[in-house]
Amino acid sequence: MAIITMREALRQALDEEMQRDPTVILMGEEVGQYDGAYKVSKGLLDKYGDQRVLDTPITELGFTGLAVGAAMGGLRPVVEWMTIQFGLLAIDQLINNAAKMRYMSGGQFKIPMVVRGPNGPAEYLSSQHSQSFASYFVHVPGFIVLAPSTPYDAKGLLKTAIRDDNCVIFLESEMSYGLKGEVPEEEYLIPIGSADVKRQGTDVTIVSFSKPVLQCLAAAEELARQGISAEVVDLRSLRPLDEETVYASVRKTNRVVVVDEAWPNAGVANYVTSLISRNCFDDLDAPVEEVTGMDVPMPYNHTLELMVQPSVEKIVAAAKRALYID
Amino acid sequence: MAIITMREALRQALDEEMQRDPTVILMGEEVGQYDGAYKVSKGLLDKYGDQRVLDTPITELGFTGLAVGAAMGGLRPVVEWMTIQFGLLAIDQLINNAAKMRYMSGGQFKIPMVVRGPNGPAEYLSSQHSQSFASYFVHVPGFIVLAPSTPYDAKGLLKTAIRDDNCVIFLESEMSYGLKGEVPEEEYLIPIGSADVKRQGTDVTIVSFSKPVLQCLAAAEELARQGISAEVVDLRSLRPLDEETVYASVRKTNRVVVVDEAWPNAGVANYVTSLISRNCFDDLDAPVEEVTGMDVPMPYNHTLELMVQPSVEKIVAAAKRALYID
Amino acid sequence: MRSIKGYKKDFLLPILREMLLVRRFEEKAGQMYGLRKIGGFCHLYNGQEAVSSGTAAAMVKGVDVLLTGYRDHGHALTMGITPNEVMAELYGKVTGCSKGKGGSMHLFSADKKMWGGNGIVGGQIPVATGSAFAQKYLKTGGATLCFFGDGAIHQGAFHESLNLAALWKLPVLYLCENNQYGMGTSVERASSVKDLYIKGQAYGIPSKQINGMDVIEVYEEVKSALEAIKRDSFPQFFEVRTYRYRGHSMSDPAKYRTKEETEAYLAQDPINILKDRMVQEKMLTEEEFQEIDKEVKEIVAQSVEFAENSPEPDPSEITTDIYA
Amino acid sequence: MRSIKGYKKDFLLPILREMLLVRRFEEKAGQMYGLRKIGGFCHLYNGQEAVSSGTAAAMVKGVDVLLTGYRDHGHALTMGITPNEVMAELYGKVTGCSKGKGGSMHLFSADKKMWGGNGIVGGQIPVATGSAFAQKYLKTGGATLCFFGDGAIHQGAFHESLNLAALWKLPVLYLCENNQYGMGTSVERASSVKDLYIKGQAYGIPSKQINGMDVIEVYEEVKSALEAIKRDSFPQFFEVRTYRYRGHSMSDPAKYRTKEETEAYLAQDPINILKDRMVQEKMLTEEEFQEIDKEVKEIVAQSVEFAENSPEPDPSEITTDIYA
Ligand SMILES: Cc1ncc(C[n+]2csc(CCOP(=O)(O)OP(=O)(O)O)c2C)c(N)n1
Ligand SMILES: Cc1ncc(C[n+]2csc(CCOP(=O)(O)OP(=O)(O)O)c2C)c(N)n1
Ligand SMILES: [Mg+2]
Ligand SMILES: [Mg+2]
Repeated sequence: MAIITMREALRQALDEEMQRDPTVILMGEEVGQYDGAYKVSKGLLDKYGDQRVLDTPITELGFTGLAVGAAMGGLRPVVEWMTIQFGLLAIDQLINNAAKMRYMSGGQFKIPMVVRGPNGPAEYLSSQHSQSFASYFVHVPGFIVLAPSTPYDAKGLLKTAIRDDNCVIFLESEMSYGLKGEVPEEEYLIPIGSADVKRQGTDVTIVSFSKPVLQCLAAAEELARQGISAEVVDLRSLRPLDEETVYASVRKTNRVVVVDEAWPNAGVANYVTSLISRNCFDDLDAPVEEVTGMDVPMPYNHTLELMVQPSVEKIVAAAKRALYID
Repeated sequence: MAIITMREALRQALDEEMQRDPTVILMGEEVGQYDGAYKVSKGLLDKYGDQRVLDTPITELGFTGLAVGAAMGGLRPVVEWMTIQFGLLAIDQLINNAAKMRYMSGGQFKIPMVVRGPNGPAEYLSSQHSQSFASYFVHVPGFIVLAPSTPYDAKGLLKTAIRDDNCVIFLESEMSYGLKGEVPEEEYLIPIGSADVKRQGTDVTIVSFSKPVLQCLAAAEELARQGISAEVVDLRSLRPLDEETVYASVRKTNRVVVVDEAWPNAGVANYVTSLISRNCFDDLDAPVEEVTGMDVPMPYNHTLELMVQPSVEKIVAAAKRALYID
Repeated sequence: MRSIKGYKKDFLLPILREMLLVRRFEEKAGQMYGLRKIGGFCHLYNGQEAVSSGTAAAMVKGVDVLLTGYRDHGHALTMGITPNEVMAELYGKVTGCSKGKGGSMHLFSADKKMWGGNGIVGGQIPVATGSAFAQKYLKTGGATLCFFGDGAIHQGAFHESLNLAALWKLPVLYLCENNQYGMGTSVERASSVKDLYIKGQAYGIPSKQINGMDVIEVYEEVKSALEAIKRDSFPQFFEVRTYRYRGHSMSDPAKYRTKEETEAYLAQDPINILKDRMVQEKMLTEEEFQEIDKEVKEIVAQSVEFAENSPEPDPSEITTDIYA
Repeated sequence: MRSIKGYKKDFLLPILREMLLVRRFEEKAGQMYGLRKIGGFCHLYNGQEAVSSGTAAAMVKGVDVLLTGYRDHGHALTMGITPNEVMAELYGKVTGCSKGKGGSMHLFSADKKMWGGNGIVGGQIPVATGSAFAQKYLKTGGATLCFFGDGAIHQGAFHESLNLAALWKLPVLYLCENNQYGMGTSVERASSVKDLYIKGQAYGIPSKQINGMDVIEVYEEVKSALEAIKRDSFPQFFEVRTYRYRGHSMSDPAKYRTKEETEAYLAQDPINILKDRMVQEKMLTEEEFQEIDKEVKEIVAQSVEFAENSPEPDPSEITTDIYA
């Protein structure tokens, strides 16, 4: 299999789906001439022209709402938000129109669109640019929410997302665009709603999604060195969430760490903890541990900003707490 | 004590604080000449004039951001969002400016403002007007989030909120404006961050906030008739959350029902469940039960819309499940 | 007032009849609301009928798309949703045009290209712009008509959409139904400029003000605008001056305006204007008009009966229509 | 180009020196970024110096408030934050003007009335409008200056704010620094109109286009605008034509524009323009200028030293400054 970057995997998914279906279009700030702020759409303007790859003005509300209408009208828009945090300006169009138009019309419309972009902290960007808003989308019925951690998952899921007839929120990570991984030459799709056990283990389950999955895998390595066998479950799909895969792992290990780089209160970590605590009550031998971003805005100073985020050390420590070690 | 409505309690709080401090201003759609869409600001325009009670154009982002700047400049704006859901249009100004300006500036500014309005379902309004977004604000450090259930709490908390030097999100409920309750003549304040045990009990703890607290109290009555003693904890303050009061109750009853009218996934109910499951692990004799709004957009049809929401029956049933009864 | 001389009775009578239908429908809806058969927000269209009927007459049915705000009963009816389906929707019945899930603010028909009904002030403006984008992309030959109120024009959504529509040359007609008030706030108290049509100029979009009480003017202006919009693939913007006779919604006594003001508008009632001129031009007699009114009232009465007798949606409907 | 005849050397020389300081500061910041002493987004101001210096000279210090976007180094320096404090902030040190928590995009000084530095395109526009509201309410006698880019003008925040400012007659000067590009997108590709100043007319706000490469023009126009704004308590809007020499941020090679275009702007460099005219008017010699440049470079070098030698914030800083 070819080893490619996350960026390239996403680009291939876009390219292949645009090739396959002429109603797929891509729009967003700098996606065309500039090849995308993070170069995910490299070369697509040249290949598909400016009717299908559209550089937008900096008007998130306007072009996101435009995409909703275009989806109702028979297109399959892929909207790039330069980062998910800028999408706060557009969230009304998604929540009140994209997620509800089908329901309010008694099923007369479908909204086949994808909104994608980097979510969560990057580096040296202070408080407005390093936030993770996964929970905002997970909260709302009508959305599908995907958050892959590897190039393989990213490509397979993005292709599925583009073919899906609903509004899919596709969360990427600025720090992962350069991440490399194996991706097959032949076409493949990954179904929505399926978690992936990224590492098998017996002593403790570590559940996460998106970029922190890598830290979880590193933590599992470290735990292995200390004689502890950790299973790492990558949710990949946050709405719908593959509860069965999570519970199966919990039933096996009886101990859980949930890792999410967002703030701790009312985030996705709480959602997963709540599910597990309620549905695996008799299987848990220890309280679920959560490793999240700290409950603070992101500071600019790099030492501080690293301290605020989940880390391999924090995950290892949480796993050991879950095992009542130390 | 006088028996007054929630609407009047809120009005008194606004009136008294505007009287007390000339830097307090009120702005929002229809708050002036129209006396407020729900008449909460009745008479305030006449009393304080149009420099302090400002009818705004329908531009939630604009006037909310304006309030942030006014707060930085030394005023204490109270912003009314006609409903919290319209505030989705303005959420960027709150999250990226109000909640972060102090941090990003290294502590140089304070943002003493209150954003208030009805949150959660009303009646016959379909999907765009009957949503509860408490979790969006609870998620973000920098905010204080209050959600009273009685006229007494509403008045005491709103007065405290207006005097507080931070951005306070004050969640009301359209269906509760007519609710009556005792409110003393003399001035009082309720501190931020203190939950209130609205009913003492020994068998099961029911935790909630805002309008559903009334259903919890009715459910406790019904449970009492069935020989079950339920304790009802009204959180009142969601950020900061009074964990100690909650845990004390759980340590007493060992069984918990969490009630929230919002959607189930990644909402405040999950937050509370996660806290309790992690911090009272050894005290719980049964899984925490959650009673929330269903995971669907709100239908217009009234029978259906009632079925979607928490009810006394659902809370009673959940409490009995927590007690392994039936 | 535009002359009706060039028009045949065949053309004018259905328009008159339709305006009357909308009027009688709204009166009945108000009445049923009073009887608590209908609940929630209910925004009546009385007084603005010339806008929806003039527009509908100028549109290519099944091709052109229409979106509006929550004050959508008039547009729903003139776009061809039947009174039965609209009334049943207000009742929340499964026979309603949105299966009882949308209600008064969310009247939809995908077939008839009535895309709702939006409860967020200004929320439909970007969506309509996207509809026009799809029409251009898919070469449907259609255009999109996007209605919103004088209150909605200040929302960022308006500004962002007009720039996009002009930049990308989209076939969309934006129509601001300026009925002088957004809830209790008059245009002068919400807008820093008196004439709203000038806002189109900031985007290089051809813009004009038209009289929304004259159905002929609305029809002629919309018709020629739609032709130009489709020919040139470029947006236009109309400020349509009109008036709502009733309060903002059923709970609003409309104390913020004077009796004189309301009476001045009643004196230029769009239905009376057309009727009087048709009578004057001998296209219509008073008796004929009464006959039509009777007919229309009957249709409306039947719609109530239909709604009353229709079943509630099954509880299983709660979880359908969320995902495709 | 405006004549400098009426001005004394005492007045002009500090302006020239300040523009040079900003230029040298930015060059150094870029260099330190290259050495990985600074990370993240770093948006340099080279080319736009006349805008911040002309404005600052026209403001009443300590009274008038200024807000801008993330391209804020120039404004921070001309508002009186020291090069040491700005450089230390870029380094993320506790001695920085935002204690190392804000960084390049968030340079603040409450004392100096520099209200940042905002990373959300257009996000500062409503906040600035609120600052003007407070100034009027509290009768401080001040006005607010709100800067934003040509890319930001399409955001709803601009539109909503201008309507509010005009409706409520607020003392605010909106200045669009039109440097021709928002990241890689030229004005023509983002805007349906060429001249951005016309957008003010949609709100009845006096608006004009000024040359942002001529510091004297900026100074004179801002000065008289501020006088009128304070006298009449009414907003104004300027489109300030300027150019950024560097890419959008440090990672942008700026391939979207031609060498010729950049050279044409370099030929009207704001620092050279003022310098040449001062030399011409015999207010300055080449040697004097070199002396100033040396001085300024020394200050900038010292700011690097200061930043390097300053301590990191204590980890306890993570949880402070969230709540008042
Ligand atoms: C974003 C948003 N803000 C506020 C409201 C509440 N609201 C509903 S209608 C309305 C007035 C709108 O007036 P206008 O646009 O003139 O339309 P009209 O009612 O006159 O048809 C308001 C403030 C809303 N539905 N959405
Ligand atoms: C709401 C939002 N959308 C997108 C971005 C990403 N972004 C940062 S700067 C920029 C370009 C802004 O251009 P302009 O307003 O012309 O300012 P300039 O950089 O030229 O000073 C973009 C798209 C952002 N920071 N905020
Ligand atoms: Mg109106
Ligand atoms: Mg620019």
